[in-house]
Amino acid sequence: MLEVKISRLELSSPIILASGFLGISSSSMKRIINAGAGAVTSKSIGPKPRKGYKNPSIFEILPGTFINSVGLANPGIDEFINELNEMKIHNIPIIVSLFGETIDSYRKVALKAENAGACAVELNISCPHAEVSSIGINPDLTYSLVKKIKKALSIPIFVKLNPNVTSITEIAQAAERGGADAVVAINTLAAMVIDINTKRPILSHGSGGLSGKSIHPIAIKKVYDLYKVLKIPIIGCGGVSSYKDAIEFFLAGATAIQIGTALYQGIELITQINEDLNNYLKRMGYESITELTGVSHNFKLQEVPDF
Amino acid sequence: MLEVKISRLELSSPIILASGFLGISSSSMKRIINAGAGAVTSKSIGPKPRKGYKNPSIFEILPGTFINSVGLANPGIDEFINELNEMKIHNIPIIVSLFGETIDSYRKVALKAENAGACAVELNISCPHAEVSSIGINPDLTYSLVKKIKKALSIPIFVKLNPNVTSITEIAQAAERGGADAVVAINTLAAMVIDINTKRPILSHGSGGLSGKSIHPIAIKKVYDLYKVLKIPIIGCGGVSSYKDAIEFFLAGATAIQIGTALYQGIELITQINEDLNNYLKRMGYESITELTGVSHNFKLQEVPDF
Amino acid sequence: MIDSSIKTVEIKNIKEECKNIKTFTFNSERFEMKSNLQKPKPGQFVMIWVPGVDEVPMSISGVDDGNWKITVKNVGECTNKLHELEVGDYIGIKGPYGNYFSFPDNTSAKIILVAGGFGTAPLKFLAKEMLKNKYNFTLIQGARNQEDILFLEDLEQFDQNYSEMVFCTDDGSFGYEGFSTQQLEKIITKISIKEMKTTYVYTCGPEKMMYRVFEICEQFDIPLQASLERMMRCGCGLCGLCAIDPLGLLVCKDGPVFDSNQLRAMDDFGKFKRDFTGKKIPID
Amino acid sequence: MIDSSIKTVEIKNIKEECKNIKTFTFNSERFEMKSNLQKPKPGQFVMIWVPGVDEVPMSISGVDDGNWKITVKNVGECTNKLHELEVGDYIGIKGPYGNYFSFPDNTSAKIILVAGGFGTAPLKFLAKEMLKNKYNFTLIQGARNQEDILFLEDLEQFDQNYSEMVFCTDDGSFGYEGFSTQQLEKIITKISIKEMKTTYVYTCGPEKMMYRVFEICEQFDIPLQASLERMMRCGCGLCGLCAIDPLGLLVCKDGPVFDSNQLRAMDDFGKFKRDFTGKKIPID
Ligand SMILES: Cc1cc2nc3c(=O)[nH]c(=O)nc-3n(C[C@H](O)[C@H](O)[C@H](O)COP(=O)(O)OP(=O)(O)OC[C@H]3O[C@@H](n4cnc5c(N)ncnc54)[C@H](O)[C@@H]3O)c2cc1C
Ligand SMILES: Cc1cc2nc3c(=O)[nH]c(=O)nc-3n(C[C@H](O)[C@H](O)[C@H](O)COP(=O)(O)OP(=O)(O)OC[C@H]3O[C@@H](n4cnc5c(N)ncnc54)[C@H](O)[C@@H]3O)c2cc1C
Ligand SMILES: Cc1cc2nc3c(=O)[nH]c(=O)nc-3n(C[C@H](O)[C@H](O)[C@H](O)COP(=O)(O)O)c2cc1C
Ligand SMILES: Cc1cc2nc3c(=O)[nH]c(=O)nc-3n(C[C@H](O)[C@H](O)[C@H](O)COP(=O)(O)O)c2cc1C
Ligand code: FES
Ligand code: FES
Repeated sequence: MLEVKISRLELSSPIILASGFLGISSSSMKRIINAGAGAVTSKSIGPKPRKGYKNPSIFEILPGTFINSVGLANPGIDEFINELNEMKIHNIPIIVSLFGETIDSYRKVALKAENAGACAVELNISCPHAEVSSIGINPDLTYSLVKKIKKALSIPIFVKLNPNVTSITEIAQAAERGGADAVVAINTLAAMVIDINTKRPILSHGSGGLSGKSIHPIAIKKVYDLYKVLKIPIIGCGGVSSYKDAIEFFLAGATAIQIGTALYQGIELITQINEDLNNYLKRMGYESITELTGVSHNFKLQEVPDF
Repeated sequence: MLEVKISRLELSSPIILASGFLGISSSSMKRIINAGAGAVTSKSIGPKPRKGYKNPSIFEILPGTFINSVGLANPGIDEFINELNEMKIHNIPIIVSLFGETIDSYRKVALKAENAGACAVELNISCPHAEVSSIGINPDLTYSLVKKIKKALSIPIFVKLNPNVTSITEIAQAAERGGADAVVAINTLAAMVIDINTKRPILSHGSGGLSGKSIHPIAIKKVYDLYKVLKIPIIGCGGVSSYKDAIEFFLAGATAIQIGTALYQGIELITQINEDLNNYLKRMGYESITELTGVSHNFKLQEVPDF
Repeated sequence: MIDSSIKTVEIKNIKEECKNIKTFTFNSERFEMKSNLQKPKPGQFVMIWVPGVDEVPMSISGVDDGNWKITVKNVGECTNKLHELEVGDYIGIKGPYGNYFSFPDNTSAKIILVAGGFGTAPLKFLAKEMLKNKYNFTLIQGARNQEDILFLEDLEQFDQNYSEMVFCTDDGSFGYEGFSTQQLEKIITKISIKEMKTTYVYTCGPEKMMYRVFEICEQFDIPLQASLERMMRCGCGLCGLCAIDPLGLLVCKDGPVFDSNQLRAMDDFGKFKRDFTGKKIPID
Repeated sequence: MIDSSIKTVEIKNIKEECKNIKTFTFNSERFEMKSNLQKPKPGQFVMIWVPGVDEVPMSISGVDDGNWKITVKNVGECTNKLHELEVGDYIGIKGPYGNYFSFPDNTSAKIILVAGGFGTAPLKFLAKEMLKNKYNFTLIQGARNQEDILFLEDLEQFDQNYSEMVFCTDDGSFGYEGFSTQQLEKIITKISIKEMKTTYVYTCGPEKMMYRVFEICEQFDIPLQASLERMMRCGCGLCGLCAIDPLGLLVCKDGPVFDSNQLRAMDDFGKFKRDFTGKKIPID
């Protein structure tokens, strides 16, 4: 019941590990697959090793809501290929999230990932810390980047969208035109926490990205809006911590979902959500989770206020 | 210790009632002032009566986090003048939040508010439902609107900012250039909730604005960024539910704060926060809350990631 | 703190109380609220979402294990659609909200409940709780005619050692002819001066009726608790639509039940309410 | 569920344990956490934020009413700055995190704790709890020389009916000359075969030392619990930096305490860790 297809990618479960969570070692990612995920996304990988920002770089603000400024810490693609090779052996469906310093550097990293066995790449054009942070807020740059990568690769290309923009649909449509096979919505929301005793921002970088429960209703709205304008599939991401959150993404228009922050509860959560999704589908009389995609759009809303 | 000044407005407490909360009747607003608020902001008032969107239009999503799509329901400025007259008698410092269908209609409503005794107006350019929703996301329109109103009025003009934009500083700077006396940051974040049993969006309008606890760290980030570029004062708004949240706004760069959603706990919260603010200032050895404004900017952050 | 989220539940049972009034039962355990789901008390209300239509306040008319009841008069778009729903259909629930009727300290107090129309709903719930707690009371129910009398079956099963039922109809087709307020006066004038000191009146119904009850109670110096209605948007003290001048009391949060002191201080009581735009309009 | 927020607290007390090691006490009640602040157990750690510098994991070395202690060796930028702080300065706390040492079912079990360097911190805490629960144990502490011996005052006050302290130094300046692992072997070889069945070893210290302890325990088939260290970013199972191959066990969440079964399955144990980029590097 839970099988989904995103572009050419066939997954046994619609739950995908989001980028940045446990996605550095093949051993952790194997564990996530064993827990029932349909695929894993790697930590965003760049052209060279990077320590990112000093700690504190991840903490909780409200129950289930975190802020982070990891700053794209990653071992670099050349090192990461060791992990990819290991995963190839175990046949683990891995989407390599990646970024570059220039469009060409994106392309080089993507090619290495494809050659090492990635089943798809996810272009991180939404990292607020990278030099390329301007891409994800600019439709023209997004279009050019996606088009270049599309030409170079034969595996599917996902584009991870930045929610901190006036019009996410404009960026997504540019990605679609450039040849993206799917979009992932959303990355984190720019945020900050200041400690009132020391009077300083807590994150070493000052500001960071909000993830988890708080951003879920924002992500739902973005997916709903994207579904109205896109033809390519949408992968919902942001604040999934139960099957209900996942269903909401499907009803809004998603074809699959990613899960990240909620894994602080333990990776068994993935197993639980799969089970709960199955039960929901049975209770509601569906045969496949794909039937749910976009269903909320069938209902008429009040467009114009009453006077 | 708690006195603050925003432009020419002198307030006995930095806590201002946010627009949309209990701000239709003079009786409720009097109660808010008696609880210790420095000023109240009215519900956004337009040129004519408006019922807004049908219910459900306000509900809670997470503890202390609400979503709403009231749709600018208001009795119209001509009716609201009765309440303003009543407030004048009791000497209640009221900021009239307002909107119009055109720039000229904004101006007319603003003039009526000024004549009826408003101590300031707050331009709602961030209402996603109004016909003018395009203003708050466009620096040129923002500039023109503010400039027009500025010319017409002699009381201070606040501009309420929309956080759903790529660059809030750009809009704020346009408002400043137009002659705004202060900005209020932030209005709600676009969001949506879908019920998994009925499979439909719950709000009658479908999507709405997120307020309360979840948006606080986002609002802090916006105020922090605004403080770096603006000369006019910033009024922090979003998720204040304790003195800590208020202090955080001051440290980020605010001169006063607004409180809305947290009042579901009861308006005595305002009295409590005033008391807690006083205690904090004493404990930390400050003589005035104004000393806190922008203090977090004194600390150096890690700008560039480690490699 | 009250959870103000909207949870959808299936309607478990529907009972036609009279021509235009139905009682809906739903299971609140299905809300799956983690904690603070409190058992509602008489006088409290919930916001009822009829998907695709509207969301309106409804008093809780009964509670029984995890099952809550509301009793709804079909008066307009939303209640009309609600009346069309069937067992198994979903409605959304937000609440329970508001304060509740408070009981006299002494169970031997003389208690009179004055109910009109669907205002009988919270008073029936109150009466049940009073019985449980061994209070004596008289319930006066006024209606237009016999067909509009509510909960007759239920009320007849009340223990008559503790409760007395008085009915009156405008046309005299059931019980006394005339208004419930006339019956209230009749009863009060029969009370001894000593007893008068421990007499308490509770009322819910059309505001004009409640205002008359208030006048009678004031005349005899009897403490009153009245459950008011106002237009409600949020139900939880945020929107301000339900504010009553000049104190700004909120029906959804400070009420819906107000006592004599509060009622006395209300300029609006019996006279003004606000429409959905927030404009003050006269009560018809 | 653990609260992963960062709360700042004032340092209440600082004690110099030896040349390079200080114990910091802070009051955790000031966290003002609403609920789930659990009393930490021996083996658990906290993330300590030194404002303006860094945030690093530190084992809890003692708990006493609302006061928690950490014992910190000055080894680099963050710990150096921490050593410069004074009573009244603020540090941030996140946690407590991780699992903890589990006690044998039987209080008459033979227990040996093998501590090296600041790894003595959690084992002192464990020893204290064992005493409270009437377990008998031997604590072997290894150090470079006399000056590096930790908690001597504290340890001397332990009830000698239940505890035995064995010290050893590389240069023989205090206690036995040589490594703690040599003392462990010496003690184990003296244990009767019957007693061996109820012998349990706990260790914390440099990983190479712990690996040797593991080898010894494997040889004699004694169950071991070892508290490992890895580079940590989040402390709460999200970033994956502390994963140990090939099972992907997380030191911050599945550990830091691992038992013999888990240690046996670790290719990385004693050999590899990850640096802050996530790259695998050899353990020196
Ligand atoms: C605290 C409280 C408890 C109530 N308890 C009951 C009850 O137990 N049983 C019952 O049948 N009715 C009850 N009502 C009244 C009920 O809310 C209205 O009958 C219902 O809202 C009508 O909605 P409609 O769409 O069918 O009618 P409409 O045609 O929309 O309106 C008819 C009238 O209903 C009232 N109304 C409409 N919308 C609202 C609203 N959002 N808030 C308040 N009033 C509204 C107005 O007076 C309006 O003129 C209660 C109202 C309040 C405030
Ligand atoms: C579970 C656990 C418990 C610990 N308990 C204690 C204790 O009780 N007392 C004590 O003195 N030390 C303890 N440590 C080690 C302590 O975290 C490091 O000494 C400290 O991080 C050094 O930071 P620095 O900036 O001073 O040194 P740096 O110069 O930054 O680094 C020196 C070494 O410290 C380690 N280190 C640095 N940053 C981290 C990090 N974020 N996570 C893990 N290791 C890091 C690395 O091995 C590094 O090579 C513990 C570590 C872990 C993982
Ligand atoms: C600690 C952390 C690290 C992250 N790292 C990345 C990353 O490297 N690349 C990326 O595209 N997104 C990254 N994200 C964003 C997540 O992939 C995801 O978009 C976001 O957290 C929302 O999903 P969630 O609420 O399920 O966590 C990171 C998020 C967190 C909390
Ligand atoms: C029910 C509701 C109604 C609102 N109405 C208005 C409004 O009319 N005009 C306006 O500028 N902002 C309005 N807002 C936004 C608030 O003024 C405020 O910007 C936002 O709620 C964030 O503050 P808070 O978290 O303290 O509530 C409304 C918010 C809510 C929840
Ligand atoms: S209904 Fe909104 S304040 Fe009472
Ligand atoms: S430190 Fe992040 S997962 Fe263990």
